[in-house]
Amino acid sequence: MNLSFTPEQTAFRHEVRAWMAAHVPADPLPSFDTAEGFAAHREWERTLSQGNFGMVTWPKAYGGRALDLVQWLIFEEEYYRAGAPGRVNQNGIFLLGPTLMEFGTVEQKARFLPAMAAGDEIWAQAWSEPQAGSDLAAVAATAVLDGDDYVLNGHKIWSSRAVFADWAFVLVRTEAGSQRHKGLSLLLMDLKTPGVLVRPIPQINGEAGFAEIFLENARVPAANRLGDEGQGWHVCMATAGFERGLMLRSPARYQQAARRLAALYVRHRDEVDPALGRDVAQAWMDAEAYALSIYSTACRLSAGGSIGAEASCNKIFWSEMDIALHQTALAVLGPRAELLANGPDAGDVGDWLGGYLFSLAGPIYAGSNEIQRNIVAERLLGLPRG
Amino acid sequence: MNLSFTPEQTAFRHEVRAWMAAHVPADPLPSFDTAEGFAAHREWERTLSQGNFGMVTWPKAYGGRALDLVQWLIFEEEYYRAGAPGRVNQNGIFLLGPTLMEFGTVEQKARFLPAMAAGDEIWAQAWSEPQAGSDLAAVAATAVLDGDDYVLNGHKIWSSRAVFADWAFVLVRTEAGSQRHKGLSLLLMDLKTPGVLVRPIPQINGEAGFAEIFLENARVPAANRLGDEGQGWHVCMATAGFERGLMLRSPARYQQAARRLAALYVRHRDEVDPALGRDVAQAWMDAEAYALSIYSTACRLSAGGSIGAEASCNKIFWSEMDIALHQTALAVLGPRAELLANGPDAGDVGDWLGGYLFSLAGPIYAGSNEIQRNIVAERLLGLPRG
Amino acid sequence: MDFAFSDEQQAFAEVVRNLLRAECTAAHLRRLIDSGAARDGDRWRQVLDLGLTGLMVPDAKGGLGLDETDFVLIAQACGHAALPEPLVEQTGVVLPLLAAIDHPRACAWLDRTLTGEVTVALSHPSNPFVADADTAAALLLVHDGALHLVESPVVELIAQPGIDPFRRLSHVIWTPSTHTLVADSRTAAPLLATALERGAIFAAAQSIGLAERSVELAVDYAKERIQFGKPIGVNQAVKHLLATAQVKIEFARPVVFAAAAERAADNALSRARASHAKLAAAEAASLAARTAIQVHGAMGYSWEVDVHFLLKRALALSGVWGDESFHRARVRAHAISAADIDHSFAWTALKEVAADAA
Amino acid sequence: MDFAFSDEQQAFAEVVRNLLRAECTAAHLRRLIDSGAARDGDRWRQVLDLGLTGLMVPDAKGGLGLDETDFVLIAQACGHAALPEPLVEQTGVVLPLLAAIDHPRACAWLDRTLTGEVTVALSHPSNPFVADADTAAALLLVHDGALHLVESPVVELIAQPGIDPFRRLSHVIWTPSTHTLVADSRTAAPLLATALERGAIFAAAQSIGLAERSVELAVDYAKERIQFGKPIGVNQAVKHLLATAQVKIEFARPVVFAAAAERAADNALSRARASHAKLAAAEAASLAARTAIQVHGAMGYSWEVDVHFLLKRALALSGVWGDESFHRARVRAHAISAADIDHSFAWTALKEVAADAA
Repeated sequence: MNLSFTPEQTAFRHEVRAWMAAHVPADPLPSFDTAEGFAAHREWERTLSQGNFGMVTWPKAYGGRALDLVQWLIFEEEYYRAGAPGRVNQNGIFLLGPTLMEFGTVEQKARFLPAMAAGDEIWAQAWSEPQAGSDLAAVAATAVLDGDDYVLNGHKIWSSRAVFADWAFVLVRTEAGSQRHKGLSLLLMDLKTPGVLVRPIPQINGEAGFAEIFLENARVPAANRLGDEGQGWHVCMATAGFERGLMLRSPARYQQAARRLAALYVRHRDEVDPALGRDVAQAWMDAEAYALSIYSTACRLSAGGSIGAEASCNKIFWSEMDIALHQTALAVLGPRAELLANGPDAGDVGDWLGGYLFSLAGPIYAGSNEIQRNIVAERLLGLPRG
Repeated sequence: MNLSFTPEQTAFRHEVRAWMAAHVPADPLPSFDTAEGFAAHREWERTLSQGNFGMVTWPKAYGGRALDLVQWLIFEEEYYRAGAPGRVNQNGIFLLGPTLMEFGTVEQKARFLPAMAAGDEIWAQAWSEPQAGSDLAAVAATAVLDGDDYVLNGHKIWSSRAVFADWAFVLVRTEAGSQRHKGLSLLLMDLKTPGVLVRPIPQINGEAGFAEIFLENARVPAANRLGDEGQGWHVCMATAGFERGLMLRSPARYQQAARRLAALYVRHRDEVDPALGRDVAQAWMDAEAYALSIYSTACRLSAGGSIGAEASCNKIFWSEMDIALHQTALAVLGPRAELLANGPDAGDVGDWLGGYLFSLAGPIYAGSNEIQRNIVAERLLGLPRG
Repeated sequence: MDFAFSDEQQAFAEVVRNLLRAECTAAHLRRLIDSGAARDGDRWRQVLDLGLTGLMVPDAKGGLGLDETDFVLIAQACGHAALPEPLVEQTGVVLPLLAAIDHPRACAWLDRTLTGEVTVALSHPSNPFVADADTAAALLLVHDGALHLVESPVVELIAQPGIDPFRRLSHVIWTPSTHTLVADSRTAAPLLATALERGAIFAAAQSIGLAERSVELAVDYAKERIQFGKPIGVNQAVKHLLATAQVKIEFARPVVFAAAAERAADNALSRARASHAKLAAAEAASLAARTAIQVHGAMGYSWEVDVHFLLKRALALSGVWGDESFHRARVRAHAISAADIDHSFAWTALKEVAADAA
Repeated sequence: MDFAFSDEQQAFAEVVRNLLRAECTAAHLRRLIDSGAARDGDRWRQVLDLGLTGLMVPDAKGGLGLDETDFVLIAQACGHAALPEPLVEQTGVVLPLLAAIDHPRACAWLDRTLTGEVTVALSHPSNPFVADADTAAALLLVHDGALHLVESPVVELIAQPGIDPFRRLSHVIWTPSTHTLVADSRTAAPLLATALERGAIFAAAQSIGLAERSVELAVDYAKERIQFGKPIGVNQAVKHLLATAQVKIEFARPVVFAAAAERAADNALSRARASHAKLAAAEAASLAARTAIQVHGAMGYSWEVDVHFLLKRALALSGVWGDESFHRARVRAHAISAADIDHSFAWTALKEVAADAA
């Protein structure tokens, strides 16, 4: 056990830091749930890619640098430290990308991964349906093989960023009359395909962060099936594992937030409940605990280990930490907490409020925390399924 | 709405206060889970009864004063304020007493209630069995009618204070082969009956606060059946309602504890985390909220209302408040929290530790909090049983 | 000791509830947002027609001469409906304050607000911004502790966008003068102190309403939404989340009612109680709204489900009329300042009876 | 950056685990209580025979010359077994302290403790009472900041009964003299400071073991106990209670390991980390023990079920080597003292690399 960084790791950190200092936009980009913001974030993805920072853990052949997970964490630390924009392509690079590398054909990898890393194609996830949320196996959208194409019909919903995205990975039932986890397949679908109608759904903040997708005889080439026919559930579960794994929620995000919270508290310390100092310290501890745990897992994975139900612990922990951290910030802001960040007298309120609203989605998406606790209890602790 | 007390209520308060000042033992009695302590507490029950304070809400005919629930709360406030001993007969006066008044025959009431109020007969509850805890309807102990007696066989467990008590109210299956809630009856049994073997079970603190009761052809007169044969479940549920209602956990207990906690905190304020002040204030708020809620319910009941699933809210609230309050006290005590109260250098540690251990039983007994939350969700909120 | 509302109090509240059930549905709220208007004029007229504006104004000044306990259930109903119009602050805070100012201009404006012809907005030192100033005909403003009454045309308002689409906040720029003065600082201080207590108690009452509504919406959804072949409400996890929120509500509600009943006593306990009410109700509203979002799943995070109106109002109310830090400090001071003497509910009551008798 | 234990470290810990699995079962604990003895002499002899006592004593002084990361898994194993004998404090705190005192009497006593012939108890200023003084042959005591080494026959011990039946606490009455002095206050201060860090980290490691054992016992029971015709572990309420406890453990464990690895750096971050480890592990142990009691129902509140041994040890450990207030203050100071500069895990590491390079 040695928690110091090697000279190579430190050199890489300096390289990222210097690049970010030179390239991160001075002002925050508009929200990527708006047309203007989406375009700006896509441009940022291209900038990243030009710096060869699109997805540093990927093989060089697909636009990556073949770095290990510890280097990935270092990259993320410098990314958040620099205040760089959110990754509009997160569903692609963090979820679909690793899944493609595991299940994709040579042709699929060559076709999709470089464009993904370059920010040229932004991906949305299209799994949920009105009657298939927590119960994903209730998926009803169908895909019937007709010649070299699947013909898709159905109704997908809660698809983040699909309003402006280029492609979607869609879970459909390819075996007619099949039940539950069987007979499903995962298809890669161009959102401009005729028969695909995307309708924005405003989120709690009024922005079109979600969409529903209506499929009416939309044709997707059979060559765009990811994995074997009927193996869709298996492929999706691997993706969900990546989602709960090390990618989606970097520790650096919370360490950065905890530091901003401490700074906010210090500025207002004399006006607020002294007990809020305990909450601020707790936020620091939680962010550090999360970082240490993720580093520990990264080292284990790099040494050939695997991640299982512990990933569900991660999901529960970061989502609850995120809410608590933002609640503390709102308590520090007191009567100014209700102000939107762009108001004339908003002062240093920042976007804690927006962050708080977003944090409320944490225990819901990527598998609700109720589902995650079931997984921890059943798979990690071995309690009976009942 | 008028939250001030009437002159009559205030006069009664003064009467109780004066009597308590004159009669409450100067030193705490030994634990009633020891033989010596049990005897001392029985003596205290007799003293109370001589002061006509055995159970002030009961009809005069049974040793009470026919006072209303608000007066009962006033009595309890003065009782805790005076630091009077715990009620060793609580299972009798708070649980069985009201049940007897609702379901008992004239003869049963006359036979049992005055002796209960006088402290002459101390009662234990004998419902649970090794395989029937949360699932009380799984009771297997049998009672077979033989002439004028029931003949009892079975194994009861977790019977508080049964080691030293005189009588027990026992839930048994009187209909052979009956299932679940049907065919049960509640019997009043002298613990000195031949065939009744009481074995103490040490509690977490080492004291014999629990017992198991082995029944081997123990004969109980049929006249001691409370309620109709086969109505045992119905009678028990009424008792459980009393248990969760206004009797078992007086608000005064927590108001007194919150005040003691505040005093402890004030003595040690300079040495401890300032955030503990928030926890101390929270304890005060919780105790007050509980008191106000109970007063509100008492007024409603006095006006002819009834108490239903809200009683489960009470159970959840007081049990969680009790743990939090004691945890705060232990945090204030810091490194001295592990000391037993009677140690030479214990100083002002008091019995917060013992209170903490006892508080951990709160979410378990009188129906676990998991069961109570089910009740709140299903009966108060109307969620489906599943 | 009587902890019950009178039949009359309950009937009053029921009238308001019935009106809001009909006129303040989520569909109404959405229409109001789309219209961009500050108020639904029709609804506000119907609310005014109930004749409640002067509920806490003395008889002698043309009001109903009632008190906080007569209004608390109505404020709770307004919270339940997330009413956009400023009934609670007008009736519960501004009009009684105007009525307490012994100045001819205050009397004149009181008469106009009593008819519902206009509203008057209050800039209270506890609140950094003024709510509903843009629709008010006049403003009560504080300068060096003194109260001034200023007509709207002579102030400049800088809008402050906030999270609640129905709360219109402003920063007010104005110039005090002897003409605008209606109460000097010595006279104003106790009036402003009372306004704070009332503001806090009625914000708490609204929060209880918001919390109750959140649980109702979640329960309705949990009964209907089918996953894994069953309504999600059969799951213990869902049941226990909602039961926990309900317990919070059950032990906040009586505190709010008691705070209303004790307000007039205007002593250390009544102030600690108001703070306790504000804290407990805000916590209940926040937990209930978050729980409702969680139970709704992704739906709960969408604009289409109504819970977000409740969440946003709860957020806004938690910081006004004293934020968490302010109220926790008041409660802590009370809880520990005299830890060795009787200072809880019943015991304090006793002391006061004793003091009265002496 | 390598967050893994070496094969050797894991093998060491496994040897201890195997011994304790065989020799420190709940049945052994109950026998020890019944015997009234302080230690199980057989077990203590076997533990000593493992040759671990000098693990953190330098080679030159007859030890193994290893560090905190080599002992932290062993301390965790001792917590898991609720071991009554003082292996953790002897090996993790007292012997390295003795080894660091440059005084012939300290050397002589170090030699005797290394063989396991005797134990030496430490009265540290952080702890109001001395653990295991009654079985120690000598005591390290502090007077005016200076360290004294005193043989047991010349001190008077006043027993202080505590909640953990296996922790024997004493108040020590003694007289310092020039003969007893082994380190003056200036020399002693850093040694005592290091002892505190080690005490806190290894108490945290034990707490992790206690927490893990609590969850294991509860899971075993929840799989076996039938109510309503099914094991109680099928209920979501039970599952979620245990999952919540497990999450606490998962995010306390790496903090404890990191605190061990960083201890030698002896800087602001390493001290904040030790405090974090102590707080997080104590919270995990407390929550896990309470959860285990809750899952066991009435059984959990009885002496017959083993959980109470874990609960009581957790209670005792939470207050020693710095209580909650002490450790929260250290973390808070670190978290806010330089809120605008880099002071977290990875960033601090970077600064140090930069400083080394400069």
